[in-house]
Amino acid sequence: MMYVLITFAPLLGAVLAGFFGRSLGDRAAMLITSLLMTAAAIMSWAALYTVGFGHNPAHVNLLSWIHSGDFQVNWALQIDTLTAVMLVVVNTVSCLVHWYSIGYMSHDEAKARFFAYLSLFTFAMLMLVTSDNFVQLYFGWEGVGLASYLLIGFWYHKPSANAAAMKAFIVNRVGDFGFALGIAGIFLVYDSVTFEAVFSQTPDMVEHTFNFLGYEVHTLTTLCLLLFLGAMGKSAQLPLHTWLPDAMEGPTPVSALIHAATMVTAGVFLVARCSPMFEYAPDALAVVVVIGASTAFFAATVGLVQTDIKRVIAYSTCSQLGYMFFAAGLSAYPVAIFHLFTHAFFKALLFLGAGSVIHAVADEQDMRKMGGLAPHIRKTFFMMWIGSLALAGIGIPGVVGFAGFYSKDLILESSFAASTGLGEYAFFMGISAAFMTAFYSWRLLFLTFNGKPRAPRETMAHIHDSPPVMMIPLYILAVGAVFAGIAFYGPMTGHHWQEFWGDAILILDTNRAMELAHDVPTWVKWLPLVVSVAGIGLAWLMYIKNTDLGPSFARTHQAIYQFLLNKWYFDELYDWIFIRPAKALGRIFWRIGDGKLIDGLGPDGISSTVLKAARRASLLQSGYLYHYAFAMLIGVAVLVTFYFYAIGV
Amino acid sequence: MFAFPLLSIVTFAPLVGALIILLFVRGDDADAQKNVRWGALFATVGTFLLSLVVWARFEYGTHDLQMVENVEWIGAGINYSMAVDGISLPLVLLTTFLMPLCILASWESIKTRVKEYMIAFLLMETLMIGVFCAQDLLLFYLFFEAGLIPMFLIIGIWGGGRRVYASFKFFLYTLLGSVLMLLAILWIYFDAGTTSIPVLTANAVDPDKAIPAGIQTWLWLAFFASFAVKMPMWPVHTWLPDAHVEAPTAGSVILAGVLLKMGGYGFIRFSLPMFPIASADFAPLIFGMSVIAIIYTSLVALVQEDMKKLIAYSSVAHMGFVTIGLFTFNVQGLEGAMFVMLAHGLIAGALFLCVGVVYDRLHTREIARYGGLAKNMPRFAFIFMLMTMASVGLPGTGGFVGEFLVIVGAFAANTWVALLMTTGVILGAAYALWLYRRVVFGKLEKDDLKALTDLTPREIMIFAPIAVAVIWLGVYPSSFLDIMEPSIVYLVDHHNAALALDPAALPSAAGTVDAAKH
Amino acid sequence: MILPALAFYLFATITVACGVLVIASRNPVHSVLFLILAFFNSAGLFVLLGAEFLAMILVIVYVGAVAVLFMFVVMMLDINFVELRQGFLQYLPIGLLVSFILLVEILMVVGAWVISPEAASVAAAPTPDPALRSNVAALGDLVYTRYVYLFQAAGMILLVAMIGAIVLTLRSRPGVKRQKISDQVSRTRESSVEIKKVQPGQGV
Amino acid sequence: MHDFAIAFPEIFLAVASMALLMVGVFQKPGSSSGLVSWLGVFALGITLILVLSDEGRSVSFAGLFVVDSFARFAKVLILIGSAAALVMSQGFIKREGMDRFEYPVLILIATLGMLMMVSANDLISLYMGIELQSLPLYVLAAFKRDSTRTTEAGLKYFVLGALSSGMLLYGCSMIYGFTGATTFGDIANTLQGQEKASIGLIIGIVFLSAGLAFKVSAVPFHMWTPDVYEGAPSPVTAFFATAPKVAAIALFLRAMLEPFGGMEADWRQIIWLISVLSMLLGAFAAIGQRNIKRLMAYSSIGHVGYALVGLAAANAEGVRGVLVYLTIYLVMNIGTFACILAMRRRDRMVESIDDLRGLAKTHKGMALALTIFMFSLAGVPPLAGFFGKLYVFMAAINAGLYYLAIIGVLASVVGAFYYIRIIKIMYFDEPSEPLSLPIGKELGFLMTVSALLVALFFIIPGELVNVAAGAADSLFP
Amino acid sequence: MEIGLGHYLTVAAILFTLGIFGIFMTRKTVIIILMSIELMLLAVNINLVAFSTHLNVLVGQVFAMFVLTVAAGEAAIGLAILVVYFRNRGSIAVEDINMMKG
Repeated sequence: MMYVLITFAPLLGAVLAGFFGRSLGDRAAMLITSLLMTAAAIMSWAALYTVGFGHNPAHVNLLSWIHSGDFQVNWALQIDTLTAVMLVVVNTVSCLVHWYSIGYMSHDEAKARFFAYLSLFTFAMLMLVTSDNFVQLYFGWEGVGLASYLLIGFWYHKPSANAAAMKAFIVNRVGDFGFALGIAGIFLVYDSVTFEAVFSQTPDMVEHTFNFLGYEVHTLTTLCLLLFLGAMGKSAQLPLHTWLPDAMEGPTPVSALIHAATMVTAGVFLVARCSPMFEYAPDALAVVVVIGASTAFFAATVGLVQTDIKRVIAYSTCSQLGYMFFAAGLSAYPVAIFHLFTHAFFKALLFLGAGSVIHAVADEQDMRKMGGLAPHIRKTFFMMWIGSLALAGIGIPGVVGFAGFYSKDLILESSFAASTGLGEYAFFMGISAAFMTAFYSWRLLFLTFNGKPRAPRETMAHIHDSPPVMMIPLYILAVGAVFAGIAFYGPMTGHHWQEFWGDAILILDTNRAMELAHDVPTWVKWLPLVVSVAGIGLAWLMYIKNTDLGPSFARTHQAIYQFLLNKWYFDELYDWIFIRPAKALGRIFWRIGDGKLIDGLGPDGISSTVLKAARRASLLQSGYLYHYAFAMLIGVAVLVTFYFYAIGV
Repeated sequence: MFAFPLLSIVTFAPLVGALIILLFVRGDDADAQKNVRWGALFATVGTFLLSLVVWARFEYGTHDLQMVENVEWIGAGINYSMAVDGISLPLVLLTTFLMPLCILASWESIKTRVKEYMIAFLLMETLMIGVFCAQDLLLFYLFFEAGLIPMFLIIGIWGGGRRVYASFKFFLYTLLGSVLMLLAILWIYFDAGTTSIPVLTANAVDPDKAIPAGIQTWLWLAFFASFAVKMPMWPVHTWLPDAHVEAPTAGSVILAGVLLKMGGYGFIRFSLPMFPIASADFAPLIFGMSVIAIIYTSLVALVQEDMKKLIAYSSVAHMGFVTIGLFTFNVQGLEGAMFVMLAHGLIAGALFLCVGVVYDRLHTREIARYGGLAKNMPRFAFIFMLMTMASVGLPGTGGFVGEFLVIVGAFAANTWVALLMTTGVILGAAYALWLYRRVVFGKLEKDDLKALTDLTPREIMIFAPIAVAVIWLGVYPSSFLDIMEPSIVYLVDHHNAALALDPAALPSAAGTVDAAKH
Repeated sequence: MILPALAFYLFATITVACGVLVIASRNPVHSVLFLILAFFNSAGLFVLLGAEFLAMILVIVYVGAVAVLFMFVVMMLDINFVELRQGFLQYLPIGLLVSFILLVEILMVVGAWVISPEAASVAAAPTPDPALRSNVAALGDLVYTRYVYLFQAAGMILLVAMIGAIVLTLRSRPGVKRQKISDQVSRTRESSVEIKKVQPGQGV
Repeated sequence: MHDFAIAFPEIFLAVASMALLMVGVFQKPGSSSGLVSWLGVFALGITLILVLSDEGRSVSFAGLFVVDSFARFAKVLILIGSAAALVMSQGFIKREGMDRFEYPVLILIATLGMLMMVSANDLISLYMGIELQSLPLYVLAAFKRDSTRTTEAGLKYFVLGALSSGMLLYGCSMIYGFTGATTFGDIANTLQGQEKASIGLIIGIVFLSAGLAFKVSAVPFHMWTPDVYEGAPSPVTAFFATAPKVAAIALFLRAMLEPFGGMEADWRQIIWLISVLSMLLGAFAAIGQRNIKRLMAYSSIGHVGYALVGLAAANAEGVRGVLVYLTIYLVMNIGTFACILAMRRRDRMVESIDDLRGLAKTHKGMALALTIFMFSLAGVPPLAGFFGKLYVFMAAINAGLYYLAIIGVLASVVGAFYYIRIIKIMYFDEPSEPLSLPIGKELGFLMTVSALLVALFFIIPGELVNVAAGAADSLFP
Repeated sequence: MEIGLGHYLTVAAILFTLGIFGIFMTRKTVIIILMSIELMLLAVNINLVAFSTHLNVLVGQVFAMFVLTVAAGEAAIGLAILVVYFRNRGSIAVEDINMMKG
């Protein structure tokens, strides 16, 4: 019952706020949704305790859904440790974001709508994580997509917001395309789409092949790759990452909730959830590693030069998701989820902090127009530091560190420990990204809070810290960003990880990257810290010590700078490959295909031919008596002649 | 148990309403118009309630025809025969459900010749229900074709600027498609000595009576000509955008909601069970055409400037899903196809109603004229969003279940088809959101748009049932899947049994022709 | 035996020649005259075939009535013969082609004629021996008994022809005065004479 | 006297027409033809009763005359058609200066000719029947003798009719020569033993069918039809389009099936060809027409094509189909022409299709009726016209004439175009100057009855079909 | 030499085709067409009588007799129509009979 409440409280909130927001009033709508979320969050922690530590997974069947032949899907809640962890992440962040938004959105007109969307999103996310089958997962998957679309486009009068919302939805759809096919394939192979049935049969499928697109392919690899395509879309991995930075057009709490802490991690969740399948598809895992590591690197490079405060964080998210994926790809699923868990706290903190900054400087997001804010908003400044430290993974190996330190270092150590080519690639990429992460995080801090104020004077005059309703969530998140690592490092990724995770995650005995990660050489343990500190140092050098260094570097290496600034030209590339041809084709099909060819040869062509024939037929009727007689006589002559030949006289 | 002809009553109830209006309402003044509207509303609502009685009496878990009526009609094996099974009942319900909404949608937008308009609609309803209930080929054909008359008049009299072109195109195109089917029906009649659909279906698995493969091909093609146009499938779809654009709102709703479904229903009721071998042989053709339809028309929809045209093209794409599902010959595909028909009937209908809402206010369907409606029409924006998302196939709405089942079914049949058709999911999102963005989102700048008012209570009454139904279909599709399941399973088994017949044991082609002659 | 043959060739040749001239003459009057000649010669052929009665009515009915009717019409309709001479023969080639093909085909058929054995058996009205019963009498036997139905029908047809001709051409011209004897006879004093008193000095 | 008893309806009609002629002659000069007309309708009604009072098959007059259920079926249609034409003419002939008592008398005599045609059992009675029908029709076509168009129509009809008679007779002479008989039964007997038809006979059949095809106005012997339909006075056109058509097609059926029933493989091609050509021409040439009577002429050519499909099938289903078709066609045409005759504006007849513009707003009832007729003529279910086509195509399919059937249905789609164009003009266009009201009691009655028959036929089509099937069987003993 | 049926039929055939040819030679009045038709009827009659004689069946002659009768009636009506037409139009030239076409 608790689980049902956890899941449906947000839906209740969404419905109340959405449909009755007007009659309830904004304040009531906000309070109701936030309180319901708070309740859900508290219950989630209880759930984590029951399931994760009490080893008491649950399964609740709600309602039959799609029953079509063997295709049997129910609405159900499956609560195992993986779900519980996700419940905690989702509900906690969501709850905090709700409260935060009360302050953040205080000047907006459509508060009830915003809260309805937030709660709706939360509900969809919960359906995603509690699903016991692929289809309900897909429901949640698409549901969060919808909510994301609505929230990104929340300020619908802004064309850029609309474009970003559409982009998010459609790019996600590309991923869903694979996901849907994957589910279809799973049904074809397993005759079922419930996790239990599928995962229990998987060990028998190791050798199984099936025909896909005319090729005989390894079943599990194919299916896993199709599922992973979905994960790539949702988690903004290369090359489907383009929507995430644009999604920053949405209100900042949304970015914190959806585009940092929860929705984008759904892909990681999916891979972890399907670990029993991925484990038997090493090729698919390899792809996951490559994509993850590459994204971690790529996003970090782009993050280096962005000027929009939220975009920097967005790329950092993208990059961190890459970490999670390659961890999962190396069979270190618990580590990936652990990073997901810690990342949720510090990234939400960073976003909400950024939101607080933006709130302070009258909705300005360009860092070039900030600077010198630290004295005015000390609390926010402090929170941002904590977030950045956690993000950069600062901590002393073997002693103590911020949340990110535990999870991120463990990922890098796992990749080293995998001691394969892929592992090395991932390690190298991860270390580079760690350096860059530290650099751009402090670049952000320095540009925003230090140096001379670059904002207009009247703005500077009004700068003040946010109200408590916004700051308290920050504090709570900060607590998470500091302590989540220490607290859960052991249970989640320690030697007894299996006890915690139960049956939720499967790692074959052959894949020992995570086990071995604890025993890597010392230099590996220290390296991340070193590069992070180096990154911080470089940022200090460029943005505090010698502010000319950056611009001059950009000038001298214009090509690289532009390349990075334009995000490796992915958007332009897609525009050229997909969007323009699609529109051109559409126009060609419409005007030429439908208009000229089908209608021209078909109905219109035939009708004009018929009209011409009709005119000719009328001309035959000349009005002359003798023509009429000719017709008769010739007709008879033709018939007679025909019979002469037909009968052959 | 009950001898009274429930199905006939449902079928002809609207006609009785039409007759009452025709005979008892005189004049064309405001009072008379009011009476006509209320009369039509009562008739359609009554029909809907009656159809609910049919549903209540429907026995789940069997593929047998139910509520069978059989009355001597023309004689010699051609009878007036009505019944429902799991395939027809949902479509009957769809029809009766949409009709009152159509009447309501025309409440104020139709100001001229109200009486004729309502009579045409009521007549249309009778014919549509008849199509789905008829269990005799000729009776089916009668209902099927007769529908052209009222629709032709609806488009032609109450339509938009190019209504003449559109109505002629609609009429002649669909007529052309179906006349060949008539010939095939006649051939079948001589071959089997009856036009009873259950008998003919059963014949397909009888080694002595099954139609030889070579002839099945021709018959299949003849039926195909009709259903493909009606669906419509690419490349015979071009009548649809024109007809949709020019028809009055309620006409578009009926066109998209029910008329297109007749094609799919035809496939599932005739082509599949009666010509199983040909159906299996032609499945690749269908797949090819459907995949092209999905991608092609989605791309075309992407560049439309007229709202209704965009939705019309999207209908073609959705019908592509239906045809693919039908020819996968597995339970998921077929049920998916049925479900897409059902859901699309509601969703496309609702989308046309949405267009109608703004058209009634501004009298233009040009997308560029709109923008920013979310500001002053939030209820409308919500409904439109819901329907857009349902059209896109968002899980939780009716649009998802069918589409997904079709993908599942198609994957089992042919992965290429599944792959290509799933691109339609992406493109579908693109054009639907693009439409939504341009109409509802954006800045509210134009002055005439600022003056637009949100949905009236009457309009809410139209949309609310559809919205509820769309969600219902998405959340608890079992209520309809359970109706279909036995019939579909039976159909699939029947199909496999027919294919399993030893080809050599079938009577030769020549022999059957001779048999038909004598 | 040579005489009937000679007669046949004579009649046949003239008939055909007249036929050619009927269509070839530029003056319709000539055409009618050649038509009459053709009828006369075919009557000769009929005689050769033993159909004396038909020969007779061909001359009497056809020449005497129909052809003369043609003549009346041709003469009555004041046709501008000069204009008619400028005829156009643009359809001559196709006419030649069609007629030639048909002629050849019919002649081939005619050559293939054999009396079928079944034909004799079903003969409905065998011709009686001319020596016993003359052609006229034999026809009379048939027409008034066996074919009385057709005879009556022919009567109706002639009635129609009469009605038709009258209905189409009879015109009662309002300006023309006709003598109506019955009217004259039935005139009475009362209807004809009116006595009026004339007041002096006022006039009628 | 048994022979005469069999032909009693015909004899009655002949006597009645002559009696009416007397009535007309001895009426006061200048009095209206109304009395004669209504008496004529009455006479037709009596004849109808007489026709129906007989049953079974009987041959009389030495095999010249046959009465069987086929003939009775056709006669009933003919009498109904003639009566309807006579009723329809009432208003028109009074207004248009054709008010002469000969008019009903000629219609009666033509009807007599038609009755003889359908009862003909011999080449000679066939010819006499045709002529007795044709001669009054020639006169009727030119009946409005001071109109150039009308007389031109009469002239064209007559000249071509005479030519067709010539061809028909030539064909008869060949058939007679090659079989030795003129009676249908005897011809059939003669041909029974022959394994291969002689070419002479076939040429005879070709010429015969050419002559008959002229009477039914099938392509390429149709050329008179549009001009005559347009030129002849409207009620005469209505008459042309109904009863004579029925008679000619019935005669065509009998003349092909009774004597040559055993050799349908030899003559089927002729019928096939003229049927296809008629369907196509009827569909195409009508599209460009502006005059509604001319349009109906092409329409009738097309419909004859469909009816001939049934003949091409040359089986009992085919004949049944043709009879059903003819019945429905008759009703549709009576209705349609009732509408055409109601087209008056300021008391002058108008014939242009454009004059119907916006009719649905000014004359709702008439527009509805005409809509029903047009959809029915187009063959759209569930109207009666659909069933007509259904049964002939059924026969064609049964006989394996697939191409014929396919061409037929495709032509019907093209043909549908011009029928629905009329509907478009009535319903979609804005009215010009409205037509006059009222439309007249007789016309209104005919319109209503035919519209109801056409619209509601689908409820019990079985009855008619069964009767037609019985009639058809009498041609296939 | 024996004059057989073939000879008569040939004459008839020639006359018939002359009639047909005459129609194609329409440079003149309608009357010529009517006369051509009379030629065709004459050919028919020769055919009928010849067949009748050679088949030894009298029906042919009866047929020919009725043909003659009917043709007379036909001619009467035809010429009446012609006269009426001439009164209206003042011409019977074939190319003038062209009010209606299409």
